[in-house]
Order: sequence, then C-alpha cells, then structure tokens
Amino acid sequence: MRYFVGIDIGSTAIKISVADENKNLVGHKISASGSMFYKYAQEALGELLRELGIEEKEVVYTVATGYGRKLFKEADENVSEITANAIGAQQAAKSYGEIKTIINIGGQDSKAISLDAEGNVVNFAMNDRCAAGTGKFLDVVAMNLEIGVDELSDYHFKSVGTPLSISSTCAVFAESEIIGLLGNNHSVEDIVSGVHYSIAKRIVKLVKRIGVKENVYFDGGPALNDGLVSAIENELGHKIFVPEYPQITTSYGAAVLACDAFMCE
Amino acid sequence: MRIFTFKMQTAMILVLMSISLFADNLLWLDEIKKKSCCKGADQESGIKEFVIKKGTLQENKKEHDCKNAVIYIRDMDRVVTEHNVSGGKISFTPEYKGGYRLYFEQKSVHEGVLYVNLSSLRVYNKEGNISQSLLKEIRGKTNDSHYDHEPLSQLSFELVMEKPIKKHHINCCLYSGDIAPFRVYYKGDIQKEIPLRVSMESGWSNVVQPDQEGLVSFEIPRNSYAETEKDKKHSEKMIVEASYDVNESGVYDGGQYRSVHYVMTLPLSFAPSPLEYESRTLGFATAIGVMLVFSLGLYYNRRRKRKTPKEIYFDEE
Amino acid sequence: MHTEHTIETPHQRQNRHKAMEAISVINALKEDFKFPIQSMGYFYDLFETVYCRHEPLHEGKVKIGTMCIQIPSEIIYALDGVPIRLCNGFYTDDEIGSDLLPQKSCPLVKATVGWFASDNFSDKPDITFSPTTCDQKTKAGAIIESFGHTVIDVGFPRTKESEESHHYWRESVKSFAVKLSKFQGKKLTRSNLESAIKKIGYAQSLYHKLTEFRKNKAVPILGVDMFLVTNAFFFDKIDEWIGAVEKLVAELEQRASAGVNVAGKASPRIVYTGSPPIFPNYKIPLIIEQSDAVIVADETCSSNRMFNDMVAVDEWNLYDMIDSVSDKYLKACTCPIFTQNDDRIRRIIQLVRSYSGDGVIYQAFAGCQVYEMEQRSVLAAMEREGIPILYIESDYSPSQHGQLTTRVEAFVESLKNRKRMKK
Amino acid sequence: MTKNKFSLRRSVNNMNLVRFRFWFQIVAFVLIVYGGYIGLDLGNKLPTFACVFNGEGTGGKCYVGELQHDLKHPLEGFVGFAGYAFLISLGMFMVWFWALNKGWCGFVCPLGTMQDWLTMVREKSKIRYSEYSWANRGKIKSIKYILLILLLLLPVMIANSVFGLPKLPNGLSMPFCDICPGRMMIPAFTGHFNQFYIDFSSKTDLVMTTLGMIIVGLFLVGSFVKKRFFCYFCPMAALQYVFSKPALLKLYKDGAKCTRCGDCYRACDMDILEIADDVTSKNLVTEDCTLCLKCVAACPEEGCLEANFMGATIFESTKEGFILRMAMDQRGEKHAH
Repeated sequence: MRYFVGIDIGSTAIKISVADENKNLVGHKISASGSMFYKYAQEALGELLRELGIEEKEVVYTVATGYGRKLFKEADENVSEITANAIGAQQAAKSYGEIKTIINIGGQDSKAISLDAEGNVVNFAMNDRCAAGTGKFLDVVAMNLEIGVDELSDYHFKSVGTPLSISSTCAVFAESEIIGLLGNNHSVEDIVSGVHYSIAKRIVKLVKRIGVKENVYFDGGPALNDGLVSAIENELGHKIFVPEYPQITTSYGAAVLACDAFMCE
Repeated sequence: MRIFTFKMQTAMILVLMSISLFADNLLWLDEIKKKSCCKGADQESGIKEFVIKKGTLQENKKEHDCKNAVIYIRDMDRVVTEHNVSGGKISFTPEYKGGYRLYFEQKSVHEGVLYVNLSSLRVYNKEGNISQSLLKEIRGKTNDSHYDHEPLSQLSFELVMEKPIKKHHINCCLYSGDIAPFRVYYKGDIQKEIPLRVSMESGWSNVVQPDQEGLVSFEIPRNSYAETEKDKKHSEKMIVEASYDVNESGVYDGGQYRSVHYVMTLPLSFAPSPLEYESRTLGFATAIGVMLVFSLGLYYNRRRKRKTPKEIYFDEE
Repeated sequence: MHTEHTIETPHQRQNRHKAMEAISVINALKEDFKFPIQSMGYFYDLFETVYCRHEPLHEGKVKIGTMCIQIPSEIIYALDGVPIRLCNGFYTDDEIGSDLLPQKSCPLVKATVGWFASDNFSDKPDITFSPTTCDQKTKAGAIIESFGHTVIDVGFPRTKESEESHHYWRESVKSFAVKLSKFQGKKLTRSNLESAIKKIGYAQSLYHKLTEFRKNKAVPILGVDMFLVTNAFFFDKIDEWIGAVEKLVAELEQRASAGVNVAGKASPRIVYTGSPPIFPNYKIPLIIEQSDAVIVADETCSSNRMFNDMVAVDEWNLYDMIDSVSDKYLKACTCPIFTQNDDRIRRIIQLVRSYSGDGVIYQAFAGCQVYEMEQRSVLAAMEREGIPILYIESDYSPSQHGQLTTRVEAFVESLKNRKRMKK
Repeated sequence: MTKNKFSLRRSVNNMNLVRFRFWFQIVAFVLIVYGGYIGLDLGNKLPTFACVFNGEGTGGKCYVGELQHDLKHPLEGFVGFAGYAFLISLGMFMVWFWALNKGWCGFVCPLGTMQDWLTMVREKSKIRYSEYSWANRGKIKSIKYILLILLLLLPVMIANSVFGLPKLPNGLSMPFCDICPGRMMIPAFTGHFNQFYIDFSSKTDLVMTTLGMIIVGLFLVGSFVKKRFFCYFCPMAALQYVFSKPALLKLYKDGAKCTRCGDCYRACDMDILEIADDVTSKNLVTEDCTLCLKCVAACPEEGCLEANFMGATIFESTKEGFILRMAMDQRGEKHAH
C-alpha cells in the first residue's frame, strides 16, 4: 500500500494526517508545537506511523504546509495552508456537499477562503490584527474566567442575559476588560457569549470581505467550541458545516495534495 | 340731586308784580377786549382793563362817576386785594395765569337810603408774570372752577352763581339750554326769598323766583337772533341781578340813611347751544357705521384666508 | 459532537447586536464612574428594557414617529399620540443603512434608514412626520417611504429671520396638526393642547432644575447620565419620565447639599456641542468623562436644544397656542441648517460662561455636513473669546476609540494646565 | 436654585405680571378718569391721555392738549411769556415722563387700558388677534410722527401766517383732540357721551369731527382685534420717545443671555421685533414700546431682560418666574384655564 502524508505545522499545534490511495483519511495526530517543532514533527510522524502500523517506505509522498512548512526539509513538496485548507475541506465535506466558503480559525490567525464551483481558491482574507479573534484569544479568556477552554461552549449556552461584548480587539486589552466585567459581578455566561459573539462578528466581517456564499465550512481548533459555532451561525444567518476533526482539515488537505502529486508523476 | 323746576306761570305773574322792585340804573362791570391776535407784542400785554357800565345791556353806557367805588380782586388762591377806582377805567396787572374774580362796590346815600351797587365778573388771564408765576406754572392747576365759590367776606350782600347743569361738553362756557343756579347771600347767610331778574342783550327779560332752599335757577333760553346766522358761535351777554332792602340806619359819607338798598349784578355771557349746529345722532351713526364696515371687512378678510380643514379639525373648546 | 443549533432570524440578530451595543454603554455608565446615582436606575432599566430586551413600551397606543425635534410633541400628545423620535445611535442600524445610502452620509441618518429598512421595531411608529431640516434627513424621509412606511413631510424653513419663514412654518405646523388630527380622528382642542403644553413645559422645567445643579462647583451628575435622561424623553412614557426625573432632582438636591462631586477636583468642565450623541453612541461623551473631565453643559439637539426653550403662550386659546408651539421650534432653534447661525455661537459662549466651562468639545459626525461646515466659524469665534475648543470628527464605528481617546485626553490635560497656570 | 427661598426679589420676579398690571391699570384708570371727584388734580402736563373733555372727573390733564393750546400764539409771543410757559410746560411734562418713561403707556394711560380691556374681551370670546405684517408695521410707525408734527404745526399756523400761507381757521386749534378717540371714550366712562357728535358750524369743524367719529369707530373695532391698535399712531408716544433716553425707568436687555427664542416678541402687544432680535443694544425702550413689561415676564432666560429704575433692578426675567407664570411648575392638568 502507498500512503500519503500531510503535515501542517501551525503556531500552536502540529497536525499530521495520513491518507491512502483513495484519499481517505487513515489516521491523524495532533501534537503541541513549540520551539523545537521540527523535532516534534518528526517524532509525531514516527509515532503516528507506528500506531497505524505503516512502514516509513510505504509513505511515498509528503506535503508540508503551515507556517513552519519550509523548515520541514523531509517534505517532498510545500503548499500554502490556503490551498491545503481548501482541498482538505472539500475532501472532508464530500458527504455534506459542495463547499463555497471556508472559515478557518487557527491559533494565531483567522482566515476566510472562498472557492469557485471547481473548488479553486478565488479569494481569501486573513485577519489583520494580532491575536484578536483567534484560538489564542479564547485561551486567554478561559484562563481569565478560570474555566477550561472546553467549558466555554457550555457557558455560552447557559447565558440568558445580553451578551457582553468586548470592545478591545487586542487580546491584552481584552483581558483587562474581562477582569473589569468580572469585578462588576457580571455573569461569566454573558461574558463568554459576549466573547464568542465578538469573535464571530469579526470573523463574519472577514467573510463578508470576500463575499459570503452559502455552504460555509468551519475548521480550526476553535470549531470544536460549539458556542462559537452557534455564534458564527447567528452572525452569518445560516448554518455552517463543522467537520468531525476540524483541526486537521489543512493537514488532510496536504495529504490529499500529496496523493494527487504522486499520481500525476 | 337738586331738581330745578321752572314755574312758568308764577314767574309770569311775578314779572308783572316785581318789575318795579328793580332799579333801572344798573351798574355792571365789563372787560375791554383787546384785539389781541392782531396787535402783536405791546408793552401793556399784561394789563387787564375794565369799565363800569350803567343801564341796560342795550344802552351799554359808560359810567364815569366812580366815587366811593372799591374793587376787590380775588385770585385763584382766594387771596383778595383791594383797589380804588379812579376815573371810569379800572386796570390791573394779574401776576399769574388763570382765573380771577373782580368785585365792584359803590356806595352812595340818596334821600336817606344807602344804595350799595355791586357787580362781579370772572376774568381769565392767559399770560402772567414770568418770574412770579414759576411755581404756579409748574403746578399746572387745572381745577379752578369758575363757579361754586364762597361769598366774599368784604361784601355784605352777594349774588353767587353756582355750578350750572350743562347740556353740552365744553366746560368753560355757558350755553343756551344749560340750567344756571344762583344763590343770594346776605352777611354770609343764604337768603331764600329773593327773586332774580335776568335781562339779555337781545332784550329778553325775566324774573325768577327761588325754590324752598333759596336756589334760584333757570334755563338759559335758546336765542335766535340774526347774528347766529353769520357766526354760529356768536356769544351774547346777559345780566343777572338781585336786590335787597334792609332797614338799617347809619351815616355814610356824611349822609344819614335809614335803610340800605343792595343791588348786585352778575354780567355773564353765553353762546347758542352747540346742539343747534351739532348732530350727535350723526356722530354715533358715523362711528357705528365705521365699526360695522371695518368689522365686516375684517370678518370677510379672515374668512377668505381660512381654509376649510381648520373648521373641521380645530375646535376652540 | 456537533448539535443542531436554532439560528437567529435577521431581526433577532439585529436585536442582539443592538442589545450588545446598548448593554456595554449602560454598563459603562453604571460601573465606570464614582458615586453612582440611585435614581438613574430607572433610566438604566428603561434602556435595557427597550434596547436589550426589546419590550414594547406603548402597546395599544398610536405611535407617531418624528424625524427631528421640530415636530411639536405638544400637538402629538394633545391628539393622544405618542411621539417617538427616530434619531438613531446604533452602529448596527448604521451598518444596515450604509448599504442604502452613500458612503459619506451622516451615520445618524444611515442608522435611521437602516432601522426602517430592517423594519424591526419594538414600538413601531404608525406614521412618521419628517420636517425638512437638513438635506440628509429630508431625503431619508423619501427613502423610508419607499420601504412602505407612511412618511409625511412637514416643510421647515432654512432661515428664521424673515417674516415669510415664520409664516411658512406656522402654516406648516397647522397643516401638520390637521393631518395628524385626521389620522387620529380626534379634534385638537384648547383644553387638550393646553394640558399637553403644560405637561411638556413641566418636563422641561424639570430638565432646567437638573441643569441648574451642573452649575455648582461640585457637579453632582455626569454629562453622560444627563444625555441618557434626555434621550429617554425620545420614547419614554412621559408621565413615568416625569416621575423619574422628579426623583432624580430630589436626589441631586441632596447630593448638591452634601457636595458630592462626580468629577475630580481638577477636572476641567466641558461644554459639549455638535452632532447629537444619541444612545448608544455615547462614544465621545464617555471618552471625555473617562478622561477625567466632566460635561457640565451641552448644545445639542438631543439634549439642551430639545429642552431649553419652552412654549410661551400669551393667550391661552387654540390660535395662539399653535403659533406659540410653532415659534418654539423655529425661533429658538440653533440647528446649523439655518443660513445664519450666530445664535449658536452666542449660545455656546453663554453656556461656557454660565456653567463656568473650561473648554468646548465640538463633535461632528463624519457626513453631517452642516456641523462640519459650521466648525470654522465656531472655532474662530471661540478663539476670539479665548475659549479653548477641540473639534472632533467621528462616526458610529467603534474602531477609532483609541485615537479619539488620545486626542481628548491631550485636550483635557491642556485644560488642566491652563487652569493651573491661571492660579 | 437660589438659596434664599423667600426673598423679596424672588417673589417680585415670580409675580403674575398680568394680574398685577390689570389691577394697577384699574387703579390708575380710576385715578385719572374719576380722580377729579375726590379732588385729585395732577396738573395739565401729564404724559398720558387724561382727557380734558372728561370735565370735573379727570384727575389731571393730558399734555398734548396743553401743548396745542400753548402753541396757538403769535410767534413774537414766544419771546415772552408764551415761550416761557411753553418751556415750563414741556419741562414739567418731561419730569412727569421721566419718572415712568413709557410706563405711562403700559400702566397708566386710560386709552391704553381701554384697549387692553377690549383685548381681554376678545381673548375671552376666543377670537383670534390680527397682526400687521412686518412691512406694514414699518410704514405705520411714521404715522405718529406725522401726527405729532401736524399737532405742533397747525396751532402755530392758526396764530401766524407761516411762509406767507393764510392763517388757518380756529377750528383747528386742537387738531389732535378732534380726532383723538380718547376725547369720546374717556368722558363716556363718567357718563358723558356728549363727545360723539359731528359739528356742522364750519367746514373745518365738520371735517375734523367727522374724522374723529371715523377714528373712534376704527379704534373700537381695531383695538378689539389688534392689541394696542391705537398706540401705533399715538403722537404722545412719538413725543415721549423724543425724551425717552434720560428717563429713569428703563428696559434693559443682556444680549449675551438672549437665545432669540422670540417669547418676548410673542408677548409684545406692539409687535416690537427688536426686543427679540436685537442682541447688541442694552436699552430696549423703542419708539413703540409701552413698557408694559410683558416681555420681561415672558422671558425664560435668567436675567436677560430687566426693568431698571435708576440703576436698580426692580423686575427681571427668571426661569422660575417664567415657569410659574406659564403654570408649568406642576405636573398634571390642574392648570387648565
């Protein structure tokens, strides 16, 4: 058997996906990124292959993507995460249907990608300000509220009052704002939903910049946060598709690309 | 309110009875009117001149014999000054602007009777002395009534005209149709039974009897002589006269007398009633007519401007 | 893992956006300042009810929308209507309106148009009267009409010096009254207009009592709170508004005698002028008061200009009352739409003097041409009078916050320095 | 709010001017029209229409009548007593006038009071008032000066031949009195309707008395529909205005405090536009002003308008006073008139 590996080296995590000749996802792994991410990436890949029982020579083509892609020298090819994300999303959403727009919230950036009928990237936009509206921002919020990131969703749905929006776009200022709100005895639920809606609004603005189309696909770590998903759905005004493993869409896309590249050769 | 009744019949009888009571040789004061408007500035402008006239108004003779005559002048502040008369002419210089009253008194003994001839005349002075009348000018006193003055204490007998009942609007003059009331005083007391004789320039003459209170009043008759054809406002003179006999003996000016005969004249002038040349009906009619025309004009002007919805949707209630 | 969510309808989303805008301002008012006023609670609750929970206030009543202060609320109250002033301060609606109007339009007009475009009201006006004040409002009326609302123009003159304009405006008000009374099927009578005039007069007299406290050395109420109080008059039930303000006056009386000062000792006293801050667009007032200055007076149509001049009737008959009401909205108005507007400059100077203001902050909405154009003459006049003035242009977007704060803070500090130098 | 809650100043400023003026005018009316019956005599140089024709009822006499009388003299006479008396009269008139300034018109003049009563009747009968247009008002203003010049000139022309013109008939000796509605109306209050007449004795009299009747008709209807209808034409007002500057009672305005809201203009019976629009002058006693102080009462700005007597404020506009006078100090409908 021949296997294809996509490796996405992001700012917070390294995501690795393995696909077979039929482009099906065989396995994936997420491990923390860090200063020694090259080493971590190799280790993680080795571990994943071991788990899947795949020998290294069976891996015939490797494509790297993400911020750290150029540093992963073993890769046969490098692609931008935009392309990888677009291809991965379309592959992952085959059961769902056609994808027109992709929202990706990463650890430190957020993107919106619009696709044409053939699945080519037509336009894309990225956030122009720092960590605002990214996964990192959610981490900071959760830390300040002294709850876990995975609990955010529950708090969001428990909110009954008006969501308390955070006006600062900067994560650092937002922190002090949240502390202020807590100090005035506002409920954590309202703060959480306020944060979600603030992010959602910003994302939707991004999406609107490239022109919203139906069939929105949402991936990236924060897509695991159901509250945020709901917030974005509300802001957009229609449903969005969240894949089973939202974090690995990009790496899966890279794996699919690897397959295509090998087949063409 | 005093009600004046003019008892015509009694008067007519009394005229015949008492005509002999009145002396024919009346003495009365008359002002010499200067042709003021035309004369221009003269040095004598402040001087008022009077003459004593004798006889009836028609005779209009000057009396030059003014022996034992005294003139009292009472100004508007009731200050009385005494002047002697020399010659037929009386002249004095009033200091202030305003009304003065002149009293003339002449006594003479004749056949054991002391004849006291009295006359009084109101004088209005238009101009006064500049330095003297400063305060009076500032005060601008307006209510110095011509009538209704108390009798002069220097005179024992006096005929006083009270405020007339006026039928017209102008306060200053008498008009025909006004009712003029008089009283006769003797030594400060009202004499209730003395009739008055009224004689006019036109020749009309009458004797009027007093009522119970001693008020003698009569309506100034409408006159209708030729002068009014030319000048509707032409004024006429009349003299009101009262006489009184007292049994009193004494000596005056070397002559013995047993009784005193007082005669007082009050020369007045009156004009024909303005009602003869004025129309109040037309006056009211004009005013009301103008009011009607004006208000109708306004009404239609407003109605023209007013739009229909206003009437439906605005309500002053 | 993923559950199906019910998705908000566009109206719900709009409401949530507005609620979020509103709550953050209300919270700022409630929490960011020292010595909060108890009786302001009514107003905070009111705004939360209306703009966060979107509960209707006037169910069963006929609501009469007004596009500007020039539509006489006395006549509306007399005819049993509830005036709802449609000037809007929501960025949410501004964004909706942006799609319908030119980019450089006034955000207030955009917000109002956006509001109508979305047709999302808790108290929807049954009919709207639009005075022909500024160009943008005038045209906005027609746009709103195209959405299927009944909008009736009320002609408003652009000069107030001439007899013709007086006459024109009086006739306009009369025909407005006729149209409204037809709409309501009710007659305008002497007694109902008189009691409406007196009621509003009483409300205005309460406002005057409030402003009187701001002349004190220790200012017992914040400018933003005052803006909120006057803003509530746009849509609140008038009797309840009066009751709440009566309480507020009583509390301020206590505070004044106790010498409570919501500002700092050295806080400069600001006179605020320009485009109206309408809830929740309290961006500039909030920045000012958060920068340790205090707004002691204002010259805006959402507050002072709306309340300052009261109807003066000579003969309490219908004919004179209507004319008095019309005159109030024309003669005293200092709106920059008028060709000559020295009155506004004199008013600002007088406010600075009588409220012992240290400086003036002139805010114009980007796109509010008349205020932008009048800026030069006002600045020149203030310079002649030696009154420091800061001109700020802003819109409804929350983005310029930092830059604006810096400018305002710098101005406030310069005022503080001036004060110190004088001493 | 002011600290001293019960000060005199505050209660004066809060007074109901309409009521005060109503009673003041009644008292003044009684004194002027009936004062003579109780022996009141204020002289014949009053700067107000205390009518001579009112007979013994009058408590004083109008100076305009006296003035016409004084002027009917040969010109040479003015070198002597006539000129002197004329100056004294004028001086005395000024002394009277300076005490109250135009307040004579607004508070004392019986003819003005009568017009105010007619206005009250109209107001009660809910009939709308009329106004002159701004353009017409400007033209009307000059009429009173023309009347003043005529009443000064005609008596002189009776006694003198001016510029070689023939002397005028004596019927013109009181030209203004002939057409003054006060001559007819004021005696009517003491029961004398005898001034309503047309005089046929001469052509001059006929013309003048007919004119007088027409004017009294216009006066009665005019002042019913227009507040202070006659005061626009009053030569007394013109004469007064000539001497108005040094008067003691003044109407002052602080233009800086003025918002030009026009409330004062609305209240003004004489429709004086300057009161609202002039923000530079201090002394606001204009030619038409009757100093009725209604503007002060209608001004909502603290201390913007004030009645000032010799430098001392006696009545000034306050917000509180305005609110009280407009009955806006309480909530609810208790105040319905």
